[in-house]
Amino acid sequence: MEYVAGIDSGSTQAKGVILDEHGSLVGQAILNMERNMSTAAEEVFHLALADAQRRPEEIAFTVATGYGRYRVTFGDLQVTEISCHARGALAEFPATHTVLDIGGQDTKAIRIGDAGEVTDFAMNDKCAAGTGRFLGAASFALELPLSELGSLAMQATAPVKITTTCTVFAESEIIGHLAKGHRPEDVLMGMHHAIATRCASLVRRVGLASEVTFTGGVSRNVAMVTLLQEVLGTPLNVSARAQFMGALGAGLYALDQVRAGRRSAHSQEQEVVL
Amino acid sequence: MTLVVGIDIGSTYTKAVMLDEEKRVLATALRRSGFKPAAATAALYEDLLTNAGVAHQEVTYIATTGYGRYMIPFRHTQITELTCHALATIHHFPTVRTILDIGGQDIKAIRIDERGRVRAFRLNDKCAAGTGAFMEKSAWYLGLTTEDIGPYALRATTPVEISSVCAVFAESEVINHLSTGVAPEDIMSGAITALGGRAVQLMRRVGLEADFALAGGMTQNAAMVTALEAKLGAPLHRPPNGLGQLNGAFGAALLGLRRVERLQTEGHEIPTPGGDGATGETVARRWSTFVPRRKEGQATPVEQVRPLISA
Amino acid sequence: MLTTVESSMISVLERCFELAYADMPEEGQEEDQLGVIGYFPVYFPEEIVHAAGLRPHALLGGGSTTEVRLADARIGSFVCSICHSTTELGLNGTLRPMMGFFAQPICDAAKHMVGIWGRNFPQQPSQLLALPQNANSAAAVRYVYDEYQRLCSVVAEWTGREITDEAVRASIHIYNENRRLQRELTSMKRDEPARVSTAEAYLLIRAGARLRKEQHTALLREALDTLRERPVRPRDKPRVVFLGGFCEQPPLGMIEVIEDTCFIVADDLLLGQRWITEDVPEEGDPIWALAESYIERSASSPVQYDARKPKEGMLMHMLQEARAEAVILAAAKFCEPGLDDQLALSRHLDAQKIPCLVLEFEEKMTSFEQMAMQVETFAESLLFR
Amino acid sequence: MVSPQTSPIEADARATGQRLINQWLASLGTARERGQPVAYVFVMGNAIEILQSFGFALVFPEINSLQTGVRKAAPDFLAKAEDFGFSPDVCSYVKADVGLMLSNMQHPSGVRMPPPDLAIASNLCNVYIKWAEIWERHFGTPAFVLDIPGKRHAEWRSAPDSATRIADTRWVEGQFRDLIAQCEAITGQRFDPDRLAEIEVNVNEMLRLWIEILAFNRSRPSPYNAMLDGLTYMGVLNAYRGTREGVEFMRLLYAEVADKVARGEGRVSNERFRLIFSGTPCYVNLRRMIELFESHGGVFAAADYLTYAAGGLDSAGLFYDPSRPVESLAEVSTLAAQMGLSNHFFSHHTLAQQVKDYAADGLVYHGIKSCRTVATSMADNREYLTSRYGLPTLYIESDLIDPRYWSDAQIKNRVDAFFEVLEQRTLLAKRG
Repeated sequence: MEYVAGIDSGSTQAKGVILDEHGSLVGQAILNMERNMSTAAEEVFHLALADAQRRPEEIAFTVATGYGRYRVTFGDLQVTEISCHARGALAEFPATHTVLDIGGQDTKAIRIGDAGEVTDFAMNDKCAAGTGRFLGAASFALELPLSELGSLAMQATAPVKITTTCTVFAESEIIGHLAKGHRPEDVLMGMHHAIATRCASLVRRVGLASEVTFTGGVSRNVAMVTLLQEVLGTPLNVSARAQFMGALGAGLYALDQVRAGRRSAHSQEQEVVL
Repeated sequence: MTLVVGIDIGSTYTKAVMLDEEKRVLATALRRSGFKPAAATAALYEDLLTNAGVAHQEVTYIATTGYGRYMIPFRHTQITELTCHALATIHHFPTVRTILDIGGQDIKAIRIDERGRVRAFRLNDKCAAGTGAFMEKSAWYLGLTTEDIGPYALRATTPVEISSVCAVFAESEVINHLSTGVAPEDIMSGAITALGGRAVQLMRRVGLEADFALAGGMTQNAAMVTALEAKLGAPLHRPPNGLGQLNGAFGAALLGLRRVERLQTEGHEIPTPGGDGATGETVARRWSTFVPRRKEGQATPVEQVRPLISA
Repeated sequence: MLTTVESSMISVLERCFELAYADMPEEGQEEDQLGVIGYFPVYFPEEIVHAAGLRPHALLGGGSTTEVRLADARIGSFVCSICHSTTELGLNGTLRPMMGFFAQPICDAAKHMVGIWGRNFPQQPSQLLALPQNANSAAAVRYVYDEYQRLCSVVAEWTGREITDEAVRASIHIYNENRRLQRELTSMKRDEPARVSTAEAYLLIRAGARLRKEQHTALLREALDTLRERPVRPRDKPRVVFLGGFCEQPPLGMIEVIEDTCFIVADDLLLGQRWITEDVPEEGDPIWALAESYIERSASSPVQYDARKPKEGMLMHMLQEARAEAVILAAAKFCEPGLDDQLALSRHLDAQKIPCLVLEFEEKMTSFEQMAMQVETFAESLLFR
Repeated sequence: MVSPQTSPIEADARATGQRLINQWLASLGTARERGQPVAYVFVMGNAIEILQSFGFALVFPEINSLQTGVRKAAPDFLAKAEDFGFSPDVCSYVKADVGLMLSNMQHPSGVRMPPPDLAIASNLCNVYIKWAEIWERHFGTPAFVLDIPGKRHAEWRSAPDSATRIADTRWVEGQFRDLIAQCEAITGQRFDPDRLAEIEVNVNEMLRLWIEILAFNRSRPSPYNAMLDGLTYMGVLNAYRGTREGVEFMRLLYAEVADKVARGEGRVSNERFRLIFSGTPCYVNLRRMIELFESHGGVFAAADYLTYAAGGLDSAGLFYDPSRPVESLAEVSTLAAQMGLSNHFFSHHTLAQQVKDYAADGLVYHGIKSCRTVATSMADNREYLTSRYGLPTLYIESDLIDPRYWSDAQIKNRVDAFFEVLEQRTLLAKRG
C-alpha cells in the first residue's frame, strides 16, 4: 500500500494530510505557525504521519501548497492553493462550481468548470485584504475567542449597520458602538454582515454558480455561513474538514503523480503537470 | 483650597489627575474604559477621590477630555485632547513648539506657541491609521508585551524593512517575516523605524519647529524614542515621572484651574456641573439623524453624530 | 416649545430633506410625469434637458445609507465612494427610471463611469458630455456651443422630444430666477450665519436637484420669506470657509459637526447647482448664451483648468468676500484632484498665516467622533488666539 | 525558462534603442547651454510635431519618473514628495517628478533636467492637468492645456464630415493655432509649415513601420515581448518622433523583427501561452514581472499600453497629409484621441479585438493603485470579457514605480495559479 502527503503551509497555520492510494484520508494534522515555515511544515508532516500511523518512507509523493509551498523542503511538487482548494472542495462536494475561501491573509473566490477545472479565480484587492483578520480584530476588541463570535452574533436582535470594512478601524468602531449602548451581539452581527457583503462581491467577480463550497477556518463560523447564504441567495456546502481543503487537494494532486508513475525525488523544481 | 480634576476618557484607558491651586498633583487614577466609559469614569472618579483622600464636595472643578468627553454628566466643561496635550506640555517644557502624540488609533502632530496655544495640528491619513495598535498586535504575534517592545527592538542587529503604510498590510509583513524565520527583534525594530518615519513626516506638515516633545503611549518605548530622535536629529522631551499617559488629564486639569482662576478673579461663582457648553452646544435639529420616509427596505437611520448633552 | 416661524421652517426643511435624499421616483410615479435624465457631477447644462420637458437629475452619490453590495465587484477599492455608490444605484435598480446617463470629463474615474454604464446598462443610453478642460482658447465657447448642439440632438434622439430655441430661452429664464434666489440664500448665510445654517441651506439647495426648477423656485421663495422672519440669536463662533464639496458630497453629519463650533460662511457644496454665477443672457442664441456662460460666468473647481482662476487667488477672494478668518480644506478619500488642491491651498494658507484645518471624508462616513475632536480643537485654537 | 536575451540581433535593436534614449536624456542636460527652448510634454496628446518644428528640446516627465523606477531611485524621490505633503493616493509618477523638483532637478540618469519654457498637458489623463498646475506653481511656467475630445461612449465614432467630426477637429486646430502663436512668442521664430511637413513625413514613415512591427507579433512564436522590448521601442517612438534617427531606428527594428519571424525565432524559446497585457507596467520590477510569466512559457504578444504610450497613432492607421500640415495634424490628433487614447475608458472592445488578432490564450490586467486612468474599471472590464468570451484572465495589482506596492509572494501566487488554469484548459482541450 502506497501513501501520499499534502502539505498546506499558510502564513499563520500549517496543515497536513496523508492519503492512501484510494485517496481516502488516513491522517491529518494542524499546527499554528511558530517561528519558521519550513520547520512547521516538517512538524505537521510528522504529526499527520503519526496520526495515520505511517512512516516517512511509506510516502510515495508529497505536494506542497500555500504561501510557504516553496519552503516545504521535502515537497516533490508545488501547487497553488487556488488549484488545491478547488480540488479539495470537489472531492468533498463533486457538484461544486464555486469555492469561497476566507483566510487570514487572503480571501479567494474560485470558479470551477463542468470538467472540474478552475476556469477563473479572484483574490481580494489590497483594501479588502484579510477579511478574516477583521474577525480577529473583533475578538481582540470584545476579548472573546474567535470560535465564539459566530454563535454570539446569531443572538443579535437589532444588528448595527457597519459601513467600514477597514480592519484598522474595526476595533474602534466596535468600541464606539458599544459605548453608544448597542449590545455586543448586535455589533458583531453588523460586522459579520459587512464581511459577508465584501466576500460576496468577490464571488460575483468570478460569477456565482451553484453549488458553492465554503472552505477555510472561517467556514465554521455559523453566523458567516448564514449571512453568506442570505447575501448570495444560495446554500453553501461546508465540510467538517473545511480547514484541510487545501492540504486535501494537495494530497490528491500527489496521488495523480503516483498514478502517473512518478515517485518522490525530493527535487525542488519539477514541471507542474496537472 | 481649590481642587481641580482632569479626566481623559480614551478609547482604551480612562485617566484622571487631581491638582491643587499650586498645580501640584495630589492624586492620579487609571482604568480600562471598557464598553461603558461613563460607568468606568464614575468608578475611576471614586478611585481618584479615595487616592487623594478627599470628598466629592471638596472638588472645585472638573474638566473632561478624550473621545468620551461629552459622556460625563458631572463635568464642568470639556476640551479636546489636543488642546490639553498642548497645555500640559508647555507646562512641563516651556521651550517646546512641536508635539508628537502617538496613540492607539492615530498619530497627531501639534505646533504650539509660547503659551501652549495650538497653532496648527495634523492627524495621519485614514490609510496610515492604527499605528499604535499595530505595535501592540505585532508584539502579540512575537509573543511580547507592549512594554517589552522597546528593550527588545534595541537588540536588533539587521532590522528588516516594513514598507506598508496601512497597519493591516504591515501586520501581514510582520507575519510573513516571522514565518520566513527573521529574528523578532529585527522585525520589531523595522516596525519602529517605519512608524517613526511616518510620525516625523507628520511633524514636518506642521512646520517641524524645535523643541520637540513626545506624548501618548510611546513615551516609555526607548527604541521608539531613539528612532525618533535619530530622525529628528534633536532630543525629544517627555513628560516626567510617568505622567506621559496622564498628559491629557493633566492638561484638562490645568485648563480647569485657569478657568477657576478666571471665574474667581471676575467674581463669578463656579457653575454647577453639567458642562458650560463652551463647545458642546448642539444645533436646534440634527438633520443628519432625521430619517426620511423611504420605500420599504430603504429606510436606514444615519448614526447619531455624538451623544447630545442636556445641560 | 417651537415658535410658529420655526415650525414652518422645519416643515419646509423636512420637505427638502425628503427630496434631497429621496431615491429616483419610479416611472410615471412622479407628479409631473416627466422623463428623467441623470448626470454625474459637477456641472450639466440642465436648461437644455429642461427645455425638452424632462427633469435633469443630479446624481449626488449614495450618501451614508446606500449599502454597496454589487459595485465593489466592478470598481477598485482605491476609487472614490461616489463612483462605487452611483454604480451600486445602477446595479440595484434604483436608477432604472433614467432615460439616459451623462458624465463629464472632470477626472479619470468619472470618464470610466461612462464605460461602466455602457457595459452594465446597455438598455440605458449613456454618454460623455465632453466639456473642455481648456477654457482659455478663443475657440472654447464655439466648441462648447457645438458640443451643446450635439447634446440637443442626442437628447432628442433618446427621448423623441425636439428642443426648440424658444423652449431653451424659457428654461434659461426659469433657471436665472432660481439662481437669483440661490444667490440670495447664499449671501444671507454669509451675512447672518446665525439666521440660516449651512446644513439648512444645503438641504434647500439640494432639494433643487430633485425638482423641476419652477417648483424649486417656489419652495426657495417660501423658505426665504420664513427665514427673514426668523429671530436671530447672534453667537460667537469663528467664521470659516469650507472647501471640498464640489463633487462627492460630505455627509450632513460632517457639516453639522463643523457648525457645532464654527460658522461656515462660504463653501463649494453642490457646486454644480451654482456653477453659473450670473444671469445667463435671455436674448440671442440661447445655446450660445449657455456655452458662453459656462466659460465666462462660472465658478472654479479643482476639476476645471482655467488660467484666469488660479486656485489660491480664488480662495483668497472667497475669504475676503465672506470675511472669514479661517479655512477648512476637506477632500474626499481617493479624489486625486481634490487632494492635489488641498495640498497646494494648505501650503498657501500656511504661508499667508491663515489658520486652516485639513480633513479627509467619505460620503459613507457614519461616525464623526474623531472629526468633531479635530474641528473643536481648531475652533478652540481660533478662539484662544 | 527565460529565453537568452543575448542573441546578437536582438541585442542590436535594444542596444540602439537604449543608446538613443541615453543620448536624448544627455542632450536634455545641455539644452540650456545650446540655448535650445525646452518643452514639457506627456505621451498622450502632445503636438510634438509642432514643438519639433520649433526645435524644442522635449522633456517627458512620465519617462523621467519611470526612469527613477528603472534605476531603483524611486523610493527617495517618492519620500521627498510625501514629506512635502503629497498623499499616498496620488499618482506615483507625479510624486517622483515632485521629488525631482525637490532634488534640484538632479535626475538619477545623471542628467540635470532643465526647467520648462512651455508645458503642454492634454486632457487625455486628467492627472496631467493637475501635474501641470504643480509646474505652474514651481516653475511659474503657465500650462498649455490641450483639450482633445475623445470617445463619447464605447460604440461611438464620429462619422467623416459629421458635425461632431468637424467641430472636434476645428476645436483642436484652434488650440494648435494658439500653441503655434505661443511657440513663436517663446522662440522668437516664425512658424515654418514646410518644416512641420517634413516632420510629418518622418512620422508617417515611423508609423508605417511601427504598425507592421506590431503586426509581426501576431506570428507564433511572437518575436518580441510587448511589455519588455515593446517599452524600449516606445521610448524611441516618443523621444524621436518625426526625426531621422527615429526613422532609421524603426527601419533597423523592422528588419530585425522581420528576420526573427522569417527564422521562426520567438522571444521565449518554448512559447506555450500567448497573452495580452492591459494596463501600465510596474517599472521597478519589470524584469521580475516578465520573468514570472516567461518562466511558464508565457509571452505578451500585445498590450493596450503600447497604443496609449505611442500617442494612439497606430490605432486607426492614421497618416498625416503633409500638404496641409496643420489641418491634418488636427484631424489625426482628434481621431487618435477618439480611437486610441480615450480607449482605456472603454477598452473591452479593443482588448477583445487584440485577443482575436494575436490569437491570445489569456488576458492579464495589471491594476495600478494610484492610477485611476488605467485601473478604475478594470474589474468591470474583466467581468465583461470573461462572462462573454470565457477568456482566462488574471488580475494583479502593484504600482508604476513604488516598490512598496509590489508584494512578490502574492503576485507569484496569482501568476502561478493563472498558469495552472491555462495548463488545465490545454489538457482538457487535448482530451477534447
